[in-house]
Amino acid sequence: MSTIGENLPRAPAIKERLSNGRLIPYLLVGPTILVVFLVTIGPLLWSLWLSFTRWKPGSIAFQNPEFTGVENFVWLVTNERFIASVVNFAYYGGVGVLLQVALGTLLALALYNHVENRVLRVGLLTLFTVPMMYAPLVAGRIWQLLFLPGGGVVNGLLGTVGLTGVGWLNSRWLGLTSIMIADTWQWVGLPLLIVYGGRASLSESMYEAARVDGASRWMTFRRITFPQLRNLIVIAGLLRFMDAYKFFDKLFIMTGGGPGTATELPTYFAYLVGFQNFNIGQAAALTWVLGLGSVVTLFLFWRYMSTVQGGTN
Amino acid sequence: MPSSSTEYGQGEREGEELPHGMSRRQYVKYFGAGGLAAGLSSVAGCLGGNESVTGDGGDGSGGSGDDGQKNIANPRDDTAFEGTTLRWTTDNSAGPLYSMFGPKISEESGVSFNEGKVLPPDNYYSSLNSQFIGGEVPYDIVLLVPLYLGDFQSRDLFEPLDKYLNNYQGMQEYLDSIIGPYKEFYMNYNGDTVALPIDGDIHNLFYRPSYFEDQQHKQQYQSEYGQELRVPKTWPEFNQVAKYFTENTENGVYGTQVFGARPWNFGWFMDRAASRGVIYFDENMEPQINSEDGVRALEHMVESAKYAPPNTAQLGIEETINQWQQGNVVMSPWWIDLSEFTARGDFAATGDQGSAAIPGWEQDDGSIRRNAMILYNRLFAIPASLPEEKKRAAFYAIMRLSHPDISMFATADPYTGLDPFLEEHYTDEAARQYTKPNPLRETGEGFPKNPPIFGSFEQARQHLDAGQTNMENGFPQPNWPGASQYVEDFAIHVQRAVAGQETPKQALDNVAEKWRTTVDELGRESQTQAYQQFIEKAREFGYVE
Amino acid sequence: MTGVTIENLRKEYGSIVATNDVSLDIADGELAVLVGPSGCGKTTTLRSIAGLETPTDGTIAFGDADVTNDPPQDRDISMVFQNLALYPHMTTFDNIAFPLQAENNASEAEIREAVESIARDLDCEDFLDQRVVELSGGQQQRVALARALVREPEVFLMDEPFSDLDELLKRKLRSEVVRLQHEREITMVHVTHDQEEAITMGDRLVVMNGGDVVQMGDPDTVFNEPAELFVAQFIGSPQINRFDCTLERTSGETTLRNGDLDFSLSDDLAASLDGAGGEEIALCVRPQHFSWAERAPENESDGNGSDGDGSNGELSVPVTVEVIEKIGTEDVVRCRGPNGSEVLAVVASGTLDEGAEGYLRAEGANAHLFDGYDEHAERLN
Amino acid sequence: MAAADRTSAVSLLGKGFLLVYALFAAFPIYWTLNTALKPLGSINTFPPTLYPESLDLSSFTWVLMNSRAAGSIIDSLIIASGTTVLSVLLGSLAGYAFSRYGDAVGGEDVSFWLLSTRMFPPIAIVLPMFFVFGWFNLQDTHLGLIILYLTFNLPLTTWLMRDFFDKIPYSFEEAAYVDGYSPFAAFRKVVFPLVRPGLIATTMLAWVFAWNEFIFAFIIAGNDVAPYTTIIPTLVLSNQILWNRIMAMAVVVTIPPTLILIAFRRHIVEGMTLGVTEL
Repeated sequence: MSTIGENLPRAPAIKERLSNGRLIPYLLVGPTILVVFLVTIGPLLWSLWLSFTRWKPGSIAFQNPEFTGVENFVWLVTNERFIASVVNFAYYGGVGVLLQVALGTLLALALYNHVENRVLRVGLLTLFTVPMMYAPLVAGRIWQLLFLPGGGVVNGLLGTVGLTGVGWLNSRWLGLTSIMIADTWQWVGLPLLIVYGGRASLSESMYEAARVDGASRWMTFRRITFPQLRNLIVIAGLLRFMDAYKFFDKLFIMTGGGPGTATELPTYFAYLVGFQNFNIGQAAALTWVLGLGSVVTLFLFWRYMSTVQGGTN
Repeated sequence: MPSSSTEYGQGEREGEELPHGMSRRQYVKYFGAGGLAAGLSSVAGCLGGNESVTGDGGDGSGGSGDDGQKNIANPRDDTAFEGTTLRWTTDNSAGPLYSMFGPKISEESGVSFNEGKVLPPDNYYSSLNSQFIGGEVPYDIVLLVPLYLGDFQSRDLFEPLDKYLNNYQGMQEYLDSIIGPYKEFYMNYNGDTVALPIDGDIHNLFYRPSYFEDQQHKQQYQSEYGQELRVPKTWPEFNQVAKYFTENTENGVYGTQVFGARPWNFGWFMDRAASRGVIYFDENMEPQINSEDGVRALEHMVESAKYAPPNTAQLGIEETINQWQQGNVVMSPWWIDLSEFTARGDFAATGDQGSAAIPGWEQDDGSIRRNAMILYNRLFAIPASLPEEKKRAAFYAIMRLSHPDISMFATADPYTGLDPFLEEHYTDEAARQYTKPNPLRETGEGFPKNPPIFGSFEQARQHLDAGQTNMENGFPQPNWPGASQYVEDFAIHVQRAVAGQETPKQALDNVAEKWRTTVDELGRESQTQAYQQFIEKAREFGYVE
Repeated sequence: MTGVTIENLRKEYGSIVATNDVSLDIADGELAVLVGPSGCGKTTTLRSIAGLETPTDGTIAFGDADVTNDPPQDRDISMVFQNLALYPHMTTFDNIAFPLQAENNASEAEIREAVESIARDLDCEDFLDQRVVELSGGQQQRVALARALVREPEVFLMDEPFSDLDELLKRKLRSEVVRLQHEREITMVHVTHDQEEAITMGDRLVVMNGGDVVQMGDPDTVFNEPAELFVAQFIGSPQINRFDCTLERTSGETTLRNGDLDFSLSDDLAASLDGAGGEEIALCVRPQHFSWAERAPENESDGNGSDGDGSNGELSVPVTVEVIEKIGTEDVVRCRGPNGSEVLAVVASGTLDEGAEGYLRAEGANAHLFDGYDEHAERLN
Repeated sequence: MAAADRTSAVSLLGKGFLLVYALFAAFPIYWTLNTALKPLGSINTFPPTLYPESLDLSSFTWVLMNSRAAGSIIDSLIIASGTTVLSVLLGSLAGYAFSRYGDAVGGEDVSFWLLSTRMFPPIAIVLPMFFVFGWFNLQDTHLGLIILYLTFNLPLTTWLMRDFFDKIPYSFEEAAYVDGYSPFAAFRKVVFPLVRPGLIATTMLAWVFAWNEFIFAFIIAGNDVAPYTTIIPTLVLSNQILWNRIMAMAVVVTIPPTLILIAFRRHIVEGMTLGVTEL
């Protein structure tokens, strides 16, 4: 036995490995992986388990987690509020992100093409991006103030042109749209920055070539600018879309999901199920569905990034 | 401070002799007999009498800060709770209480208060609940709302207070003066007194006299509807007047407003529904909310929303106050303190507001049946998990705040949002207090000024009279365990109906459907039992037939 | 096709003057090469012709039509850019088709036909469907040429498109461009800093320096009769040998003295110095015009320099060979002259060894004399 | 000539669009300030008062002097700074390892997988953490939130630092090794100075994210610790929305991130777009 053992190559002692540096990468990465396991992966796995249980602590109904199989998921897909919130998510995530990206792209190009003065350009760029640095909650509060039904400045200004009584936050689609406006105000900077950066990296002589080739502005945009920025625009859209899964703060402060449950988005619904009804099992199921959705989006994003990068190399 | 220590001398000895409150004999007497007697007396008191069954303490109508104290005994001496700091939480309205009256209580007893925690009003229950779940209750005094009392108390979160009540003199008199429904529906859980009231909510109808007295409006209304323009007495008349003012006033002024935000919007529906005889469940826990009368009531509320500012389905406490202050609405059914908020500043509605009975429905005999919601209602409770010392200190604090010596001024202060809950609070003396600054406080954080609420005694009296009328024709909110779940679904669908997303019928049918599920989920048997108690009491008070 | 006339073109960028006062007349079907060191204004001139720059002053006309203020879209031009400026996201086909599609009046079939035809001419057929970013440098070059040529414009512009290519490819493409230009009789303006390229390609060279045109003419003229000292030094490879001399006239004999070196000039040359503004004369001899001699000319009396005899007017410089660079059938020899200066000569391959001592001799007729040492010094002979 | 006209028309259109949007973007910021400077009585009036008639600084005084408001800002500072220090420290180490020893530690896959945890809705994490924190008494503590904020900041800092390290060619370190420097010295003398701007940007960004966080704080914090985001929804005193104070608070709490954006714009942008773009 011992002879066999001695003939095998022995794993180098830790000290040895340290001295020739092979452990260093693991020592560097280790703490981060450990922390992520403790504060993220671990809790998520626990919540995955909870999603298969019925657990309503703090309610008069249930006290301890009770395994119920896929009951919570069945509840979820048959739940009218959840389905409505997914539809809202589709509207907010679809139209809202499209709006942000389209507006951001137009602003970026207008800024790049039509503002020659550098100071002015940097100033506008800063103005358009500074709301991104605000807490979403604060941005939501600001827009709630603007949208106040009576005495709110938006309705006040509309009143001076004879348009009164717009209930900005008082219906499903207008409410979601109002939130979308606030969110666009805050986040248009992200697609703007990405597109602006992309446009700045395009070769100027290519545009000169297009002019020499006789291309109109529209053709230049359609055939040259847009195709080359398309990847970045998609990336910006995906980045914003991933945030839509997490959208909470503005909704919380601006409509609270109301009227009724009209403007609820899945995360907000998850919060209510989890922390208002203390239906932890159901909330866990809901958040896992959401989490998987956003990870799938991220994966698409990743794949897209790799093909884009692969394509240009 | 020195003088009060001698006054409280008696109680101190009593407390020492009975470290855990009182003897068994006393306990049985006060708990068994007192509880029931108090209930009966309250009914009587509420209906106008001012009798006291036990009658063992001085003057029943007394409540002025100076002489009211003599009925209350300090447990030991003025430094009994020296070094004890109480941690408290409230919703926003009761926030300034501690800074207004805390110094006085500290002076009396040595107890002090921490900075406190104000929880967001729209999420008060869940914020509170999440803190209770996480482990120990991080507060010594918790502001409660009866809607959640059953939920919490089914988990025995709060300490029964009867033994502490018996530690002090004059408590029976104090308990007896608490207006009946508050005491019977909101303070008790399974026969225990688990909370003391700090607020007594009732809905009033508020209106702007300048509009109703305007000659041109009077004439125009007369010619349009063939009726006299007056503060409406019935709900159909209410909508007619609301419609008239919406159509015939300048931009931005509406006939009324509908409180649409969750969860309290259901109260505005019940204002209209209870007076049509609508109840939550029948004896077998079958939802009654979607009865034909219920649907008619909600249809009425949805119509009212047409004569209200935009977003009305989303408007909550602060927003509706704001609309009223800014003079954007001519009439508003609201909690009794709506007109108090205008005293905080120079608003359009300041000085131009009247109170009246909540409208009702005309009965076959020509009489009008009205039921105003007894909604929200703040109470103080003490977590059961506290050490005894803390509980005693905390009890002293909440008892003092609730006691007329302080609550007389708290309810008449425009910066508290607290409403009459004792019989004393409806007396002429109380009305006079509404015309004076609060003598128990200076200005401070959260109460920058100290104005009187009303300019004249007549105004104050009218305000309180309206409140008393409504109080006598009230209707209680759900309070049994699980109430918060019922109300959540209730509020969602009422809001949807007001926002036009569901027809009133659909909305109420949906509520009923959800409620059936909830009953099963929470346990049909225990729910039926709990609701029986509720409905029986409601019958005693004559709220249901 | 049309000619291009530029009159008094001036372009300033702020305080920087890119072109000072450029006037040019390029004939219809001519291949003009703008050549000069970087910063001489040649690219600005070209971009002005393209309409990519708006002149500060002056006019540009295509034939009789003044196009000075027309944007590039409205000028009938094609251009090959220095970095090619291909559209990286498009295929070869799309790149070539792009200018035709911009015109908006050709059918898809016509476009396809035109693209395929020019692709055949330029050997691009094999990669028509590939994205241009996947092509090699030479292939990309062809695509750029094809894109420019597909439309048969009035004026064809090229901005140093060959500068990044390897030598072989460069030569090949140059000749192809010239062939196409001749075949199609295109008016072409080509910009380069490479004088060799300029000489091999151009019908006419336009030598520019410091924002001005300093000489215009066919390559031979520019090579053999550089108008300014700058041109003499800029054109020709290896670079021309320059001797900064002082003029001495003694009793009918004219001598140019460069340190210890004296050049006695023939009568013809001496006569050309009459117009000289001062004593400072730059004498230049192209390395190609030197020939090797083992010994000094016969009438050499002292070893101090070439003693140009008035009658044969030959110039000679005593040198030591230091370095020999082989360039195919010829060698460039770098020699050390009497004053330590470097003198270059081109001789038949293998004739000399390093360390050899002897004389470099040139006929007087091959000397270029300039009025002063300044680069603007004008030619005297 | 026609084309030139078209060009200027398009340019005019572009400038007009920018002007309109600039007004739209600036107005809420202006209105925040305007509201903060008004007395409560002249807020929400009809028609709106477009500028404060007199400057009422009392709201700002309140934000800076009131113990609850100022205390919440201090709480936010403590938590944001604590979590930033931790996440930047750990994230830089891991980011360096991912960049330099990519294959040994799983390379892009692991770092991507780390980043993907950031994409889970925070509610998914706070739901179980709520109970875990209950057991460990971490609820309502600075440390609790500092730890919780690592869930979104650590993946971010790791990812960004990896990106920034990737941009420094490895040959720089190789050159330093050849010149006789130890790995540590090479890092300190060559890599660190080059990565410093990126490190600063990462730090600032992590700080801003933590500073602005709401949902974790809302659910986990309570009595003793209350970051400013949890205060803003409750600045409703005795049934009156104190818009002037809320907006004064908004002005105060947006100053640090605004200054950070202005000061570190170029690198911040790279971080905000997860390294997709540079300006």
